[in-house]
Amino acid sequence: MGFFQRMMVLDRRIVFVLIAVAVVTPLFIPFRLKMHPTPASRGLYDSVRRLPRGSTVIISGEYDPGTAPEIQPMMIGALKQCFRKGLKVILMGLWPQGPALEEQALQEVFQEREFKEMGLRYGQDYVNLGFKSGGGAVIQSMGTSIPVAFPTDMTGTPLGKLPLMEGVHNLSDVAFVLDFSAGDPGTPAWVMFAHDRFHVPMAAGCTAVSAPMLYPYLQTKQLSGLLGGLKGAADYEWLTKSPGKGMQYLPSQSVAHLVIVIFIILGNIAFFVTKRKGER
Amino acid sequence: MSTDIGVWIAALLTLGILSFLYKDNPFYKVAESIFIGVSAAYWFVYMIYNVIKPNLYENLQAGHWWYAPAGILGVMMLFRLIPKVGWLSRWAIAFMIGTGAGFNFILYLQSNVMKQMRGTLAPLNSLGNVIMIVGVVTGLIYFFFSAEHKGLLGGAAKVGIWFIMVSFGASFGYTVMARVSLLIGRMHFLFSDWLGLLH
Amino acid sequence: MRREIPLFITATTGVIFIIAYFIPHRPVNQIQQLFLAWLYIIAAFAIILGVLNLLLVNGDKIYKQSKGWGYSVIIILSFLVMAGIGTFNLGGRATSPLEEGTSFMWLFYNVYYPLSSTVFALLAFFVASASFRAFRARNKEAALLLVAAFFVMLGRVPIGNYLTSWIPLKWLQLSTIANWIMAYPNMAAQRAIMIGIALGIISTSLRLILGIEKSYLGGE
Amino acid sequence: MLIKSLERRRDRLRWRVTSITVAFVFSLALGGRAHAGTPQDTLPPAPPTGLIAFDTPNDAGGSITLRWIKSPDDGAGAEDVKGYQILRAERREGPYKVIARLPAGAVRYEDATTKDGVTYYYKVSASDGVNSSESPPGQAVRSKAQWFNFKRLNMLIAGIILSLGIIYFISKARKGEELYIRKIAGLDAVKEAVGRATEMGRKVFFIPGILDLDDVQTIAGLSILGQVARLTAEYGTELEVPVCRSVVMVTGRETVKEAYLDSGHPDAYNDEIVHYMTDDQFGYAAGVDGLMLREKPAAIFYQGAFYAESLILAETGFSVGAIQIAGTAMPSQLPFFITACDYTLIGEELFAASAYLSREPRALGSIKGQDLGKAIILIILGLGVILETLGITSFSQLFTTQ
Repeated sequence: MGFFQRMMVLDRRIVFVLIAVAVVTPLFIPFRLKMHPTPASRGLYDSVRRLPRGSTVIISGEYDPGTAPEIQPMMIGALKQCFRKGLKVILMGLWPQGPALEEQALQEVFQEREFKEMGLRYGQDYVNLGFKSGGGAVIQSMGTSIPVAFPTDMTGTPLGKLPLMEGVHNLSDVAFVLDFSAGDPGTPAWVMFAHDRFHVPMAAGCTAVSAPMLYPYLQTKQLSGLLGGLKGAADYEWLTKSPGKGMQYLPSQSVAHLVIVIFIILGNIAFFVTKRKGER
Repeated sequence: MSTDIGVWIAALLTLGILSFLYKDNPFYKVAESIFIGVSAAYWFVYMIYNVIKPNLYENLQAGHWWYAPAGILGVMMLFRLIPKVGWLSRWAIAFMIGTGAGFNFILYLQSNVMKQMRGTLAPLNSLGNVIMIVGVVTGLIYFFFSAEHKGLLGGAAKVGIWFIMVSFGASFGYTVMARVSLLIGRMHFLFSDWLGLLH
Repeated sequence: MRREIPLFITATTGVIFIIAYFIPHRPVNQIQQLFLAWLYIIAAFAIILGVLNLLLVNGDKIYKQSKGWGYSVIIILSFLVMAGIGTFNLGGRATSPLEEGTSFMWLFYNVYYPLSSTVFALLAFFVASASFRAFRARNKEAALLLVAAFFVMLGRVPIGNYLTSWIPLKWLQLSTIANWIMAYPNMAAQRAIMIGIALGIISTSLRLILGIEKSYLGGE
Repeated sequence: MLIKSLERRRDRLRWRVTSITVAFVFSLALGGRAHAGTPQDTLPPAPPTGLIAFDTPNDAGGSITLRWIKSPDDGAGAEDVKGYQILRAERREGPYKVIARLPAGAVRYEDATTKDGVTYYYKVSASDGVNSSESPPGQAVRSKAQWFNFKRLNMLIAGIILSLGIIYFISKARKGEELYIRKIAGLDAVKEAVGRATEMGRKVFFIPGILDLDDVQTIAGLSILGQVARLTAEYGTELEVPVCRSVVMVTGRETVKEAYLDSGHPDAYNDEIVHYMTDDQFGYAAGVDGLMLREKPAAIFYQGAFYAESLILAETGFSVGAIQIAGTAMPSQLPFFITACDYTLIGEELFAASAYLSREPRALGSIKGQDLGKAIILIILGLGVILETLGITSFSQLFTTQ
């Protein structure tokens, strides 16, 4: 058996070990990265930057712990950018895991001194409306009346008791929507209902899996920006000048990509070499 | 190493799932069964506290009788579990299907057909526009089934499949990126939160 | 009657939601808003139905002692523990189990969270081994796919920048090429696919509303 | 129009003169202190002009739109306007209440808090932060709901054309008329793969995805299973269909049985061909993996809805040296199938292939109806791009949706 043939029948558990090493090692080596944010990431950052101080934004979370490593850094980045700009933030989610992860993100943000010192108050500067089943239909309903869709916030306080919600009756009182989604219902639902039907400008962050499918919405400006996967999250951290897990994970990501590319090339060489031998 | 019992439980469960890589084994199956049960419970509690309670129960309590049909249809949905009256659940299913169909008809036509078509109507004055228009047109021709792919049409379909392959390549790269990110997240948890080797 | 009423319900709700798009006037918009308010509630019951169904299937497995019924016991037990703590808001001083610091949330972070995220993390390993053992440039199309994938995979991480930052022409650098692939050829093909899928969904919706498609009613 | 604007300009001039006089008198009264400070503080900006109020068109009522010409001091070198205030009253003489504040540069406001049928009067005032000046009130206006949203006329036409096309083709297919669908290239490979399995004397595997029968991909997959089963029955090759849903198992058995009957080999059929493994995604993948390694099938079909397990299955299938033919509409799994399998039906090709094989009128008619939609889109794209390139944009505007 030749070298390449032996390689083809390699136990895949050896490959598993190699990829684990490729992912873990860079975590221990501190890198100083220089980022080149994609135009799509810049689009999201810039459109939030241009919002007038004091306007209300909705940040919606459609993701779960399984996709949190990609999305959570984006959520944290968005909270930071919005709080720094003095925007009023309405959190919600069309997945039941979304609001819980948003709470976790809030806690993480408030651990930082800068944000602790802002003295932001629940109900005044931000609220969490929680989850509602029904996907896009919830957004449609919010277009006419937010309290019909969300009579209370996540923990049961009626919306009337939250000062932030005083001037916010429906989507036309919202200046911008930021949607962070890992699947369905998610960004397409927000584009179709909030943007196309109620004309609220929006941008999104999504898992890398769904990013390529959302690019058509960027060209038509249905989305003013898009963060795609961990790269998008790291871009956002770079743009908001607050490094976090996105940038911390990127070196591991680099090495793993390189290893996988090498695997594919080696595998293909082996494939063509053995095939030619077979033909002879 | 962590002294938090929660972190230990989380770490053991993580290792239980990862043991599948060696082979399918009881540890993996136990961890997975816990996952299935806990996940169902999470959804259940959220439905009760974030939907049924505020949207149905509290509305009915406030005398908003027009929410009653929703409650009735909802309970009818659960009849599916009882074979004798299972057919009643179709009323509720029909309501959901009808709503979905009505919405989808308009939404997809507007957002994914008309707006996309409008976005493609651009002058041929830049390389980007040319690529976009050629890609959309030939891609649509590839998925056109009423004519044989011969001659001009065949050529166009061939160009279309190249575009589709490039976009699948992008999807491939992005999907690999997503999977790796999730692994990094888990590894970071094990080495930082649990073992405390990383900061 | 068992089929007619559901077909009637589907047709009416479908038509209401379509015409509400064109007619902003009363009573259409009010009916739409009312139906929407019902919809989340019914959707929640549909999810509860799924949960109960899972319990029944596993209960049945235990009752019949079919293969692997022990795992069914674990499923039901872990459901009961978490759902019990959540529904009755046990072990927490908060008014709602969904607030930070409750036992329910503790279970979420320490049990649900690691399990859910590790299941997905497994995939990275399978991607790696399939890269090595199965992803082949077996024809022109697959070769094109893999080349585009290389550009995107390397162009989207810093290593790609280091590999090609010596190239004086910016448009030859990996990250620029990756941006270009995403914004033009990828976007164009995704749009063609998007339009195709949308037409399929429109036609299915139409068939459902007209009662031509009734497979959701099941047999009988 | 011209006269109106001239009048407005005159009003403004007159107003300015008065305000300057007033300022002068004030400055005298204050002992000339105003001269020492910033002069803008005492001089209000010129008011906005040309205020029009009208019922917001194409809406559900409850909204009035205002438009005005901004104060000449807004921008234009003077920079004396910090913002505008919208005032509203239910009688012309007032009292007026401020209902909104807008930043400088605003020329439009939608008041979405009106009650239908109530008469309203509006004023707009420009403010420099200290002083403000009001426009004269606009005409009386009431909001009401409209019966049709004319901005959406193009959507109505598009929806009707598409619906009629689909209905036409379905009814045509139902009448049994021959509808042409091109042959799907991947289907030729099916015969080749089954043939090779026969030569090698090994099994054919068929995996109908991991979703239930309520997913269209599963249904399409099963009609391809019918075709594959017909071939294995004819060639006398062993077929194995491991499934992960009990309903799919039942329907799968019916499909295979029918195929074996049709091809005249009912004796070769048994229920064990289609067998249930487990509902669990990874458990199923691991189980099928084991089967593949043990049986070493010569041909494997993956037709239906797949998620992440696609990768695990296709990798093992490749490693046992099988010919693999995949088909799915799951966009994130397609790239992996294309690189790991010998042939892949991409997205709609799966549905077209199934319609081609089953000749089912609904499926066939829908494919044709969608093709009509694509043809229309292609024509519009061709025409529109030429016109755009020539600088004519009004055609494209027809397709702008609101």
